[in-house]
Amino acid sequence: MTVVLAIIALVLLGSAAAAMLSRNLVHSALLLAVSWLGTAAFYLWAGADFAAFAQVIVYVGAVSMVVLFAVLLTRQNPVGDVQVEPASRVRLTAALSVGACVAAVLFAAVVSSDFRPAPAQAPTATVKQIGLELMGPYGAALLIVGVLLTVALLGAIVLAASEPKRNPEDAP
Amino acid sequence: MTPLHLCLLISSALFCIGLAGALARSNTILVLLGIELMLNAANLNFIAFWRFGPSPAHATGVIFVIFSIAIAAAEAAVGLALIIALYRHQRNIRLQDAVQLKG
Amino acid sequence: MISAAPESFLERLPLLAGDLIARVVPAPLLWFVTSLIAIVAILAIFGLLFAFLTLAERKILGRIQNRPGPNRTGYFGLLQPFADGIKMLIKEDIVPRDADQVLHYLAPVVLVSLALMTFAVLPFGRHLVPVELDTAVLYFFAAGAATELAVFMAGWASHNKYSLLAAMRALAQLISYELPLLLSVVPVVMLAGTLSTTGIVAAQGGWKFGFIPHWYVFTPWGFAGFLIFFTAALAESNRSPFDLPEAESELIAGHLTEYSGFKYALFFMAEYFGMTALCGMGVTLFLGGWQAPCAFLEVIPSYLWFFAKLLTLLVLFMWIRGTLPRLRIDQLTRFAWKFLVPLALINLGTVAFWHLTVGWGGALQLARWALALVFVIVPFVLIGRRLSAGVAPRTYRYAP
Amino acid sequence: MLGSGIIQGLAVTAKNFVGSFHDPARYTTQEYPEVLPTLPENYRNFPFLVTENATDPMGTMRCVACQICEKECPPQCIYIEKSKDKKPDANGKMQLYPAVFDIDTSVCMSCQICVEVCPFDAIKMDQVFAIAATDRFTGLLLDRAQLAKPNSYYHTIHPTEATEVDARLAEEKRIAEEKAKAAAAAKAAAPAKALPGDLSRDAGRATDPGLAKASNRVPGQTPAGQQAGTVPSPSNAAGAPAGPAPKPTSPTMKPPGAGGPAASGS
Repeated sequence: MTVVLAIIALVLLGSAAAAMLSRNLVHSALLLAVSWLGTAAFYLWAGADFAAFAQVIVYVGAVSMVVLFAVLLTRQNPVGDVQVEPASRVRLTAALSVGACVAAVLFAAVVSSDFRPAPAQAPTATVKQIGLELMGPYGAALLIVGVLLTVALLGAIVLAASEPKRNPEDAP
Repeated sequence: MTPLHLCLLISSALFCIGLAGALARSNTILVLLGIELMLNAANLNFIAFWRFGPSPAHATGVIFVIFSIAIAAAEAAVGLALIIALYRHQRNIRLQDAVQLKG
Repeated sequence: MISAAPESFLERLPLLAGDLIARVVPAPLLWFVTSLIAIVAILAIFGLLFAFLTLAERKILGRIQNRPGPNRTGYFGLLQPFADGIKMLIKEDIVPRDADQVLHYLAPVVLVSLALMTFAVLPFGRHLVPVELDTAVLYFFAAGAATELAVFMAGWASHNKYSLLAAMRALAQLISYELPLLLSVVPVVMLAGTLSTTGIVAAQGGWKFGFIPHWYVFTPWGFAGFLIFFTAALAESNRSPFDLPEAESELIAGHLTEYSGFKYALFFMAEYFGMTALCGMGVTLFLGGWQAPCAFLEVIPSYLWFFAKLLTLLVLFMWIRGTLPRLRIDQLTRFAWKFLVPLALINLGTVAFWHLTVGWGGALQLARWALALVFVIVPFVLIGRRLSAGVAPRTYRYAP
Repeated sequence: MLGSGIIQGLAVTAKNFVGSFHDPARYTTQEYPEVLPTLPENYRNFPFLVTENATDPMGTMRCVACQICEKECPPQCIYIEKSKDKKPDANGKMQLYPAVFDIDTSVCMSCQICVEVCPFDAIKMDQVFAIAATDRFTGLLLDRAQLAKPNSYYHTIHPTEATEVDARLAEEKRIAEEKAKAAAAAKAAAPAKALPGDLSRDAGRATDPGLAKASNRVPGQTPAGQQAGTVPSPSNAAGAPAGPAPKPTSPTMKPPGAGGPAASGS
């Protein structure tokens, strides 16, 4: 149980750190996809199948695609690799120190807090249960999320669509 | 050291990686990805507390995660659209160059 | 399941095999051994199916073009797949100097493994499901969604402009068609009330008047959903007429350009695995899975019915490949966003209506069918007319 | 309605698919090594050397090693060496023969120019198309023995043309015999003046298309061959200067002579 968790954590944190350190943007995006898969594996480990597969579909299937598209569309140099200049030394030290401080605070908080021992039986969330709760107590939230997604989609289209005046033939 | 402690340590480590990445990198896409990582860390916490928490009868943690995933997807879509608009405007996506409010 | 008669020996064969394994293997190792056996069985059966599918495809395409297809290697060309395999194995594996070595190596491996993972939740027979999952449908599409990354990896890692173009096309195409694919599945999930594939198959059991099966494809919304699913599945598995990422005439095979030898064979394998898995999902969702079409045909074991339906769909894929020319990228995306997605959304409304009116009897039942048909056909005609406005019907000057 | 075209297309391909199993008009594939193709009579590929006699191909070759084809061959794939001695040909006349006659079929482009320039109908186009060898340098270099094929073979592959060629040769032979008789008669009358007159008359007749080849042959060889036994010394004396004589004239005389059989053959 703990061994599996350790492996998952290794993949998750390792790929996330590598993604943030990588100088190649495409490698970053792909490593992040691995890290998202690791998150999904964590959900599976915890018994939340539905969340795990939703995570894979949304993050690996859609968000990473959009990220890759953005990477390819915003290349400076259309033939070469997508390289990023390394962060400046000041910025890097500042970021690392802030990260380390936050990590220290969080770790201290986690370690010092005292949780009740977990129930012996792992909870199960069947699809039926999730569906009933989504449609019952969380119905309003579901509707709002739907509206939010629609607005986000429209907003993204408005932002990213090219100006129609530039070339009338390309207008959608 | 209960399993919950371990899970929370993992998620806080993930959060800090995302935070440091978002602060250190000057590429807008990487900053956005760092923010996504932080969101994921929060999701890990939801699941961990649902799994090892006191009252796991309801699927509350899972539902929170589902909503959070939906919002993260919306965020990614809008964020990347913004990046593309930024690129079209200034021909690069360095964060330091995006200093003008007026287009 | 409405089967009063005791199940035949062949039908219970998987159960008996499971019992035998449980008796031989010690309990702590049982899960390991059973899953290993399932994996090996899937690899063997679908590996062999892949081999003969390539042959069948070449034969069928040949016959469609009035030529015999491969018929030299072995009797009736039956050894051709193995000859091809040997050829692929002994070919030199060339990696471009500027390629991203790691990604170039990983892409085919990731693609094949993900394509194989999708088989885990398909119910091949009444007692023949590799993994029983509560969220099987979601799992299937999650594993399928990740394959797109592998295609992108292949295209990007080759460091070749054609491959990169193919990668971009693959991304655009797969994102576009993921949506109608999922939306066409939602009605089935709504009506069956479960995400588990065994539950969906069980919900389609039984016959009306003893010979009309309760498969979803025989309902108005189910037929529309099946068509949408089928079209999107064609696009998702990069099959003609949606094979833009590997368009050999425009992109010199796209992301496959810089692959040779066994890596190329792996890509080929992944394409066929993905196609087979999607067809299997289509069978499960719309064609009643392993259910027999008539009550008296239940003597034939359920897994044979599953494979018969699966092969029918695969042959349909090949038939379409032999018929339709490749689309342009703008036609492709427009077709997804302006035709399939709206239709799938309207279909969602139709199935809600169908579900609400399940209690209607007698003449009202006829009205229910008529209304549902109207809900399906009218949008199809209207949106189709709008989509093809100005381009169809086309007159071909040099064709009869 | 959208999709009707797709259904029509599917119907067409289904018809093709089913038709290819029972309709020979749709399924036209011939499986090559088992079912050899029936080549059209005018199919030509790679030259061969005609011999009069199937049992003794080397001895009865029509080729007299005049080397015109070697000179005319555009890709220069023919190599000929003249023999030092002479051997009697099919008509019994003493002739030079090719000691070496090689054609490099990896170079040959089957242009048929060698056939058109040959004044002796000795080289003709074959119908082989499936020559293959494991060694591209020597395997495809055909020598005299491989190139020599009997006239009967020529009759089987190009019957119409071969019949015409045979008829022409027979006609030439007849004319030559007549002329030889006339020459013999004339020589009997005035032996000293016969040969120059013969030559000038032949040169004049060479412009006549139908008899171009015949006239080519006549002065050089045929009468001499016919008379070889009877009047040896004058004909040999005439044959030596007359032998190379057709060469410079042959290019100008070739088109009508070559056009004749091709036009009538088709």
